Amino acid sequence: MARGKVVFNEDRCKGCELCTTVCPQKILVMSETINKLGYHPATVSDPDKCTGCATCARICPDCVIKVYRQ
Amino acid sequence: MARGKVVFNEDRCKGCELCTTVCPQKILVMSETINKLGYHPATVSDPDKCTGCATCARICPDCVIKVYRQ
Amino acid sequence: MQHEFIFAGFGGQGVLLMGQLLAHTAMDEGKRVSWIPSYGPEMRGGTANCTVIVSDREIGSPVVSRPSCVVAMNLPSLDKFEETVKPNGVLVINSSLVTREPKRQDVTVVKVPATQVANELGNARVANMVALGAVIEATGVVTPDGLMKALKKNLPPHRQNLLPLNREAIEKGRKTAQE
Amino acid sequence: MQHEFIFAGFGGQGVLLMGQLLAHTAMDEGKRVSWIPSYGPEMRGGTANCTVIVSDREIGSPVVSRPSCVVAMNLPSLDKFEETVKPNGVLVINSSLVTREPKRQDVTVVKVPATQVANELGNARVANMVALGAVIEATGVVTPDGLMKALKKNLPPHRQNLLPLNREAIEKGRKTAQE
Amino acid sequence: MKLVFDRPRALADVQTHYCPGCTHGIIHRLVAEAIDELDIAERTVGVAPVGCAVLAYNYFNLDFQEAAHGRAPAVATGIKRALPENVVFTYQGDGDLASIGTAEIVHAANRGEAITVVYVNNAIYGMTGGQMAPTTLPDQKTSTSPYGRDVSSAGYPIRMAEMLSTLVAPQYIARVAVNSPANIQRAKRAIKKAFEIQVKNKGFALVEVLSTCPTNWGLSPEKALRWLEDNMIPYYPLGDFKVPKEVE
Amino acid sequence: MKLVFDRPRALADVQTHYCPGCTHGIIHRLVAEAIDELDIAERTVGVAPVGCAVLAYNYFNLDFQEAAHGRAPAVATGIKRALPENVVFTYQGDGDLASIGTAEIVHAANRGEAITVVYVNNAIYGMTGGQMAPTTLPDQKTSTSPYGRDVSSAGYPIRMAEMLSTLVAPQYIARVAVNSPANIQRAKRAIKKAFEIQVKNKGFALVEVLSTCPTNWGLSPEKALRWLEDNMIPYYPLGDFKVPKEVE
Amino acid sequence: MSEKLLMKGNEALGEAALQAGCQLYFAYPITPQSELPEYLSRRMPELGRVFLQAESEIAAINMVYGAAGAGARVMTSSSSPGISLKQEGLSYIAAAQLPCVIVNMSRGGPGLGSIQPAQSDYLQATKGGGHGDYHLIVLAPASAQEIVDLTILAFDLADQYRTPVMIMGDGLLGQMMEPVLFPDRTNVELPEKPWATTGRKGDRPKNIIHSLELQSERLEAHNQKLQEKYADIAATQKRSDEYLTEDADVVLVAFGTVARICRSAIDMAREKGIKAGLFRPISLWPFPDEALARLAEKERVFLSVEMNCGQMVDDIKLAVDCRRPVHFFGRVGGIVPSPEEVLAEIEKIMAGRCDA
Amino acid sequence: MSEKLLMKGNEALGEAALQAGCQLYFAYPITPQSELPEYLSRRMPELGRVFLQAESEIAAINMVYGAAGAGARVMTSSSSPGISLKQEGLSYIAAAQLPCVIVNMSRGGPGLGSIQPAQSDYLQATKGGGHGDYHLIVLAPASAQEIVDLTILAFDLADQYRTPVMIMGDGLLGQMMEPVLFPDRTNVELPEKPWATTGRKGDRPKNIIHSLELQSERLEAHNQKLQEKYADIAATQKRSDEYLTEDADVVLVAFGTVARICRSAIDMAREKGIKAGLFRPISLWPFPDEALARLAEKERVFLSVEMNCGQMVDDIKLAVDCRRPVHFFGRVGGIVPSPEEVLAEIEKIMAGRCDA
Ligand SMILES: Cc1ncc(C[n+]2csc(CCOP(=O)(O)OP(=O)(O)O)c2C)c(N)n1
Ligand SMILES: Cc1ncc(C[n+]2csc(CCOP(=O)(O)OP(=O)(O)O)c2C)c(N)n1
Ligand code: SF4
Ligand code: SF4
Ligand code: SF4
Ligand code: SF4
Ligand code: SF4
Ligand code: SF4
Ligand SMILES: [Mg+2]
Ligand SMILES: [Mg+2]
Repeated sequence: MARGKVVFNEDRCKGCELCTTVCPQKILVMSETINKLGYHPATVSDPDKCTGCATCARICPDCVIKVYRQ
Repeated sequence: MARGKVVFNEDRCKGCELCTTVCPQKILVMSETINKLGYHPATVSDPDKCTGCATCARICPDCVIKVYRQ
Repeated sequence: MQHEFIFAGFGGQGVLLMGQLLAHTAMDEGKRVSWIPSYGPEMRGGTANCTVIVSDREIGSPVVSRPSCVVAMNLPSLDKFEETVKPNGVLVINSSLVTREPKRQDVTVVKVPATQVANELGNARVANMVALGAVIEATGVVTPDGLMKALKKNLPPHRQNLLPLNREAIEKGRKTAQE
Repeated sequence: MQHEFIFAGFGGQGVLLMGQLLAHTAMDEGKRVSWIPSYGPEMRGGTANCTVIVSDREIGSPVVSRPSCVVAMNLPSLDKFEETVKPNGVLVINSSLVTREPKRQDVTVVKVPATQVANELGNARVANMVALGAVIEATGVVTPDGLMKALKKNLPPHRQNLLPLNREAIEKGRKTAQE
Repeated sequence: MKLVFDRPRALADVQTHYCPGCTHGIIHRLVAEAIDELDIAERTVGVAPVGCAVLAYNYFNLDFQEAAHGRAPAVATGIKRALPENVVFTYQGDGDLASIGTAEIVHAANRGEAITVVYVNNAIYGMTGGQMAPTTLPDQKTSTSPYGRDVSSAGYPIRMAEMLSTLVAPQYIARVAVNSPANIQRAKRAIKKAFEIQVKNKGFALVEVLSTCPTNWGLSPEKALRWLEDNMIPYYPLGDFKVPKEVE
Repeated sequence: MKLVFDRPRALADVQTHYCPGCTHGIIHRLVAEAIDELDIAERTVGVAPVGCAVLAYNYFNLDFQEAAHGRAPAVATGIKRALPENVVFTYQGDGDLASIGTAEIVHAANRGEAITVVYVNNAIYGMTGGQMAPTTLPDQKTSTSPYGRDVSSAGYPIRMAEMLSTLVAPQYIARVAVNSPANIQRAKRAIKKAFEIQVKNKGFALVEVLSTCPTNWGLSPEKALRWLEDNMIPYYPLGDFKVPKEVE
Repeated sequence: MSEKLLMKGNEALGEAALQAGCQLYFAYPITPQSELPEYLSRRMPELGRVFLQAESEIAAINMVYGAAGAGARVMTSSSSPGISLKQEGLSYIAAAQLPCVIVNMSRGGPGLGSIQPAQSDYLQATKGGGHGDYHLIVLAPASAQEIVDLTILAFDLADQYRTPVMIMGDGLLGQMMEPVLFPDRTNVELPEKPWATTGRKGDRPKNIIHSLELQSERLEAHNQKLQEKYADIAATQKRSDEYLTEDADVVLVAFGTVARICRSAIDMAREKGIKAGLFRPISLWPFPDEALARLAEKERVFLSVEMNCGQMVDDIKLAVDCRRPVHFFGRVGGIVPSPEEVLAEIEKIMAGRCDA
Repeated sequence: MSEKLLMKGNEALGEAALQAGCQLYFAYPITPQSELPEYLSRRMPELGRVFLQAESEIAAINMVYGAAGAGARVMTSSSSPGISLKQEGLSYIAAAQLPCVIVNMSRGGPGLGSIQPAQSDYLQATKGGGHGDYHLIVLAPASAQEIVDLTILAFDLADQYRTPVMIMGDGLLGQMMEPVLFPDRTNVELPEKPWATTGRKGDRPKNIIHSLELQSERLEAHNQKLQEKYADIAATQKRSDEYLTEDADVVLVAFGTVARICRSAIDMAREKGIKAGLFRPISLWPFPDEALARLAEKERVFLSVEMNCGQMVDDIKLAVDCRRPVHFFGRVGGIVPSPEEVLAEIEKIMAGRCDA
């Protein structure tokens, strides 16, 4: 089971990709879909690997990501 | 004979007394008379002792003093 | 005679350039012209549009509320400007991106799959030229020849290699409009 | 009834204070008053003067070009203001410092050796009070009593010890004017 | 699982107008976190002058004043002197603080005005479309330095943290960057300290934050972070320039 | 006997309006001497803002521009950029340069504007009648600090030479005083060097000159010199703060 | 206080501000208003209030903005060139609807000019020296007592309308000593300012002070709101004074210092049998046009006397609907016209009138 | 140059300045005039001239002062809030009689307002936003070609009268592209400037640029000299344009962008049989009152259309001597009125007129 969990407020994501570049687990990717703002939002490819380290959330300029940890 | 000579442009003197305080020979004094500006001008009390060092001229804020030296 | 255009689309679709090129062409053909961009709040993103007027006489208001021709390069643009076209005016639609049917019945609707055509030509960025080809065909505001000349004149030196591609895009656009 | 005074002299002679004290006195005696200093360029030195008006009714112009009384504490002041005194007005001169005779024949000239009297009293700075004594005597603009009261009221606490001296100066001034 | 990371309360739950990847958003969050942690939201007044962050009043759950370009330190002075028990901070850009507002920041600092200054240095005039700022790097191209900043005519990028540190009154002056998770954590600590100083010592504190402007730099957000690291940090060294004895 | 000391040619042979013993007069002479010695009078343009020295245009035999309060460095920039072959200097008071004109001096210095700045620090607003200046010493009484300068509210006297020395571009920054014949000679050398730098290197040079204001300090001219020595020099140390390699 | 005090105008202004509850004062030195900051630098610390000498006029007006936005009664003062520097700030303050008081003891201009009295900032003050459509309420006292009364009024109007109010004087009024009485204000309640940024306590929605409106429609709506406020002020706050206007053939129009000169000139004219009167605008904005229009109902001539090149003339012409001749006499550069000169001007006009 | 170029107004302005011999340009960024500094930052170095981004608007205007005093042709530009900051400097420049060109691409106000087009700095520009009695010549172009022509004229007038000249536009004019022709100026001789501070060479007496006059009499004399100059300018430099005014029953008065909107509205009105015409002030100061007065000789109504709250109305009333009705229609906050709205206003007025 995953040690952490990330929840995206998808419609606020501006698709800047910053979170994807810092995740130590390299589990964040850009989605194919387009959100309300017209951007491809970030999403988690492999939720099980998430450690809940919150690195992604810390770099997100738009407070898109909530992080849970055990 | 004096080694130096000071000439005062008396009417420009504002009587600030600064020259009198710096003359190494202590030969500058304030005159009793009043000049055009209404000030007691500085004057030399003992011209023979003047060394022409120009210390007085250098501190005079009003360019009152010309200095000659041998 | 006065033509009034609004070109509208996403920021990257080159709608401002499209309008400028039309203005250049008309100017060189001896017409009075004006071009104005929408210039919004000091911030980024979103949609862009510009207004072009081509006229035989001195141009009064450069701002147009009822254009004789609207070019909608995407859906939001159609939503925003469809209503403004003058009756009997022209509505050019980039049918590659605009999914819905226009509501207006009192205008000439020209559907151009501009993005698709451009992609077929190998460069999505010339969708604006495809649409522009359709525009001049549908409105007759300038001659195709004049447009080609203006295109050559206004492409910066390091872009002159793109001339054939742009020409082709315009031609394709004209063709669609003839259909 | 309106009295208009100009008090003039060197910067250090206390002419501004003299005018202020007169204004205070008149105010306390129920008159309308105004006082204005000459306020020159943003720089130092030279002469000073002030204008005081004492009136029974509202004061119009606080600036006076033809005063009813001029007090000249030195020669430049006489030179400057002698001509301005109203006919039948009063010209008070500090005769200790003013060497020439006044030219005006149509005014009451009061000569007070103010500086000399002050020196005799042991303090050159009260020359202004001597002159002021003469002024109130010659013009009757305020009562001697009122002036004494105002003097006491307006001397700052740490100067109250100078009260007797100032009083004497005023008295001496009044005497001279009576002569 | 516990919620371990969420939007701070002092940050309004609204969408910002910032460009994708613009680090103004990160800095906003750090400020809000500091305010939450010190529990001072109810007595904090923010001041944001014109600049990309002019709409900060919409983004913080705080009383706010908008200031004219460059004048935030004066506006903050007015507020702080009127309400000495309140916490007052400014959020200023580099064009704002280091160019038109030079006199105001120097003198607020020199007076030791008890305010907190968050100084966002992105080496450009963001809001107006990418003109040269006083902080633009040598040879950097902008819309008004099309041939690159020519230091012989336009002068050198100005290091405000260093300059202000020569003054007697300021209590805390530091420079941080938000180009990486680690630096963001450091930035967070510095910003919090700058607020703490106001709460405790009532002195002047300023944190210069190196920030990106992907749009006007013409770089992707990620490349912008790298450009910041490779170009800005060498010219603008990170660190504390002035630290109060008690808080050290 | 030879004439060994006379009024420099660049100084007009007129009476000044300065108060007796005010050292503005000495500084004027030093500037004029430097200009004479470098033989640059025919291409020098002076700029004096409002302040006691506003009438400097009457006192120098030079083309001159009067500047608005604080703006002399900007005015000088305009002149120098229009006439790069000319020598341009400003003559500014402490209220002028260190308060209202802070942004202008910081940025002229930062641009390395090739001008010479003579900065006359007398710790007071002389012309307007003795209000507190940014340079007024702690506890010093002035007409707007009647209880003495309270550093906790008004801040500390600002050391401009030190602050400007943190900038990259300036070539020469020094502080001198005119309180004694020896210091006057040093001041002379510094001012001359500041002009020389403009003539040779085309860089920014500033000399801060500690000066007296007997009138507003309420002291005799002689006591004022002593007050300067006893109070100002300890707070404003004399010396060179920035020296160009070549001219050193 | 009820004792009569002999005070300089500048000091009376300072004391009146204190009595009006002015809590903070920010300013930068400039002649001829220095007695005001000097007075307040002594008095405000005594009262535990804030005196702060700002680094510039621009800083001062922006400190005023901040403090006013925080809900305090606040004032700044300066003179002509310094007031020019405050124009951006004034436009912001008006736009953000912040109450405050600005004093302009104006001096001879343009440029550095001189420090002598002048009224050549009339247009700047009344037509908006800053950008955008806005107004200041501008009050022009003519005596020390009126300085006191109008200063207190200024603070009250500022709060009532959430608008900046300017007191417009000159060096003569500032330097002149006259007796003043301070009204008893112990029971005055200052208005609540629920909009002030004092910290968003509890669940009150946050307060924002701003003037940016990126959406044109909203900015237009904001402008309409401001214009309505100005209309309201114009409807209720016009102030003027008259002297012997009833039967006057020639009505002098003058404010501040010059109005007093005119009063003397009118007395002199009356002695010569010329029916002259004085109309004195006290509020320069809103200009008391209706009162002036009433005077214009009768056939008479108007003479504007100013210490400038005729800046008020157009306002007078508009007030009298161009129906009556409006003459002008002015002195500038710091020269105060004398009653004699004004009288001569009156005589000239009356002579010309007989000719006509 | 004689080829027609399609250019943005801001860029056309920059190029015209270059062709007019502008040697230095100092400014601070602000929307909506940024294309101007951006254009000049590319072009001026190419020509070996000086482009310098100043640290502030205040620094920029004072750099202009210095360079103008040194005899150079020099320009600055900004938009509303930035122009407010330049008011002290403008007063100094006018007082010291220095020739220069100032551009205001004005925007919605007051305060920070918006960046959309507006004309709400009309009073600031024409009545003097700074202190003291002075004027700027204010020129209001309505097309890119006129921007070119008036910019060149501005430099020439500035030198001819030794006075600052303002070009007043708005963001719309600045952003709009239109064809422009640049006149051939190769043979133009720039005037000598013997008064410039270029170094006191040989035995020419020193040149001084200043505005301080501590003696009131001299300051008054200086003011009189300025006033004479302004009278001279007013006598010769009023500029305006008319469109279908001959037989018009209703004359619209509008400048700049709005004048073009009005032109369209007039065409629409004519189509409906309403005789409407346009009077377009080109020089806002001096205001072309005589030409307007001539139109007022016939009985007609006037309608001022502005992007502000009616700032030009008083000038129109005064020009027509209050003899004709002067209506007003305006939009503010960055909203450009549409021809349709203006037409509706015309129709309302004409209807009202028939009723009356
Ligand atoms: C007096 C004035 N001058 C200029 C402007 C235009 N302006 C708005 S924001 C800004 C600067 C923005 O740069 P910065 O302060 O670095 O903030 P950023 O947008 O980069 O975060 C400027 C010049 C203005 N609004 N007011
Ligand atoms: C914009 C403006 N603000 C204020 C003034 C008033 N003023 C004239 S000179 C001066 C300062 C003088 O002090 P400083 O610069 O130290 O020169 P000093 O007279 O001491 O030599 C001031 C505040 C002014 N003329 N213009
Ligand atoms: S919390 Fe850590 S591991 Fe999980 S997605 Fe975010 S960065 Fe990756
Ligand atoms: S950092 Fe935030 S805004 Fe950027 S892609 Fe990731 S979730 Fe989206
Ligand atoms: S030259 Fe020297 S010795 Fe002679 S008077 Fe002057 S200071 Fe004294
Ligand atoms: S220093 Fe000069 S002004 Fe002073 S007393 Fe001596 S000669 Fe006179
Ligand atoms: S322009 Fe630059 S600073 Fe402004 S929001 Fe966009 S990226 Fe951020
Ligand atoms: S006031 Fe002070 S600085 Fe000015 S001239 Fe007098 S002594 Fe010198
Ligand atoms: Mg920035
Ligand atoms: Mg000083």
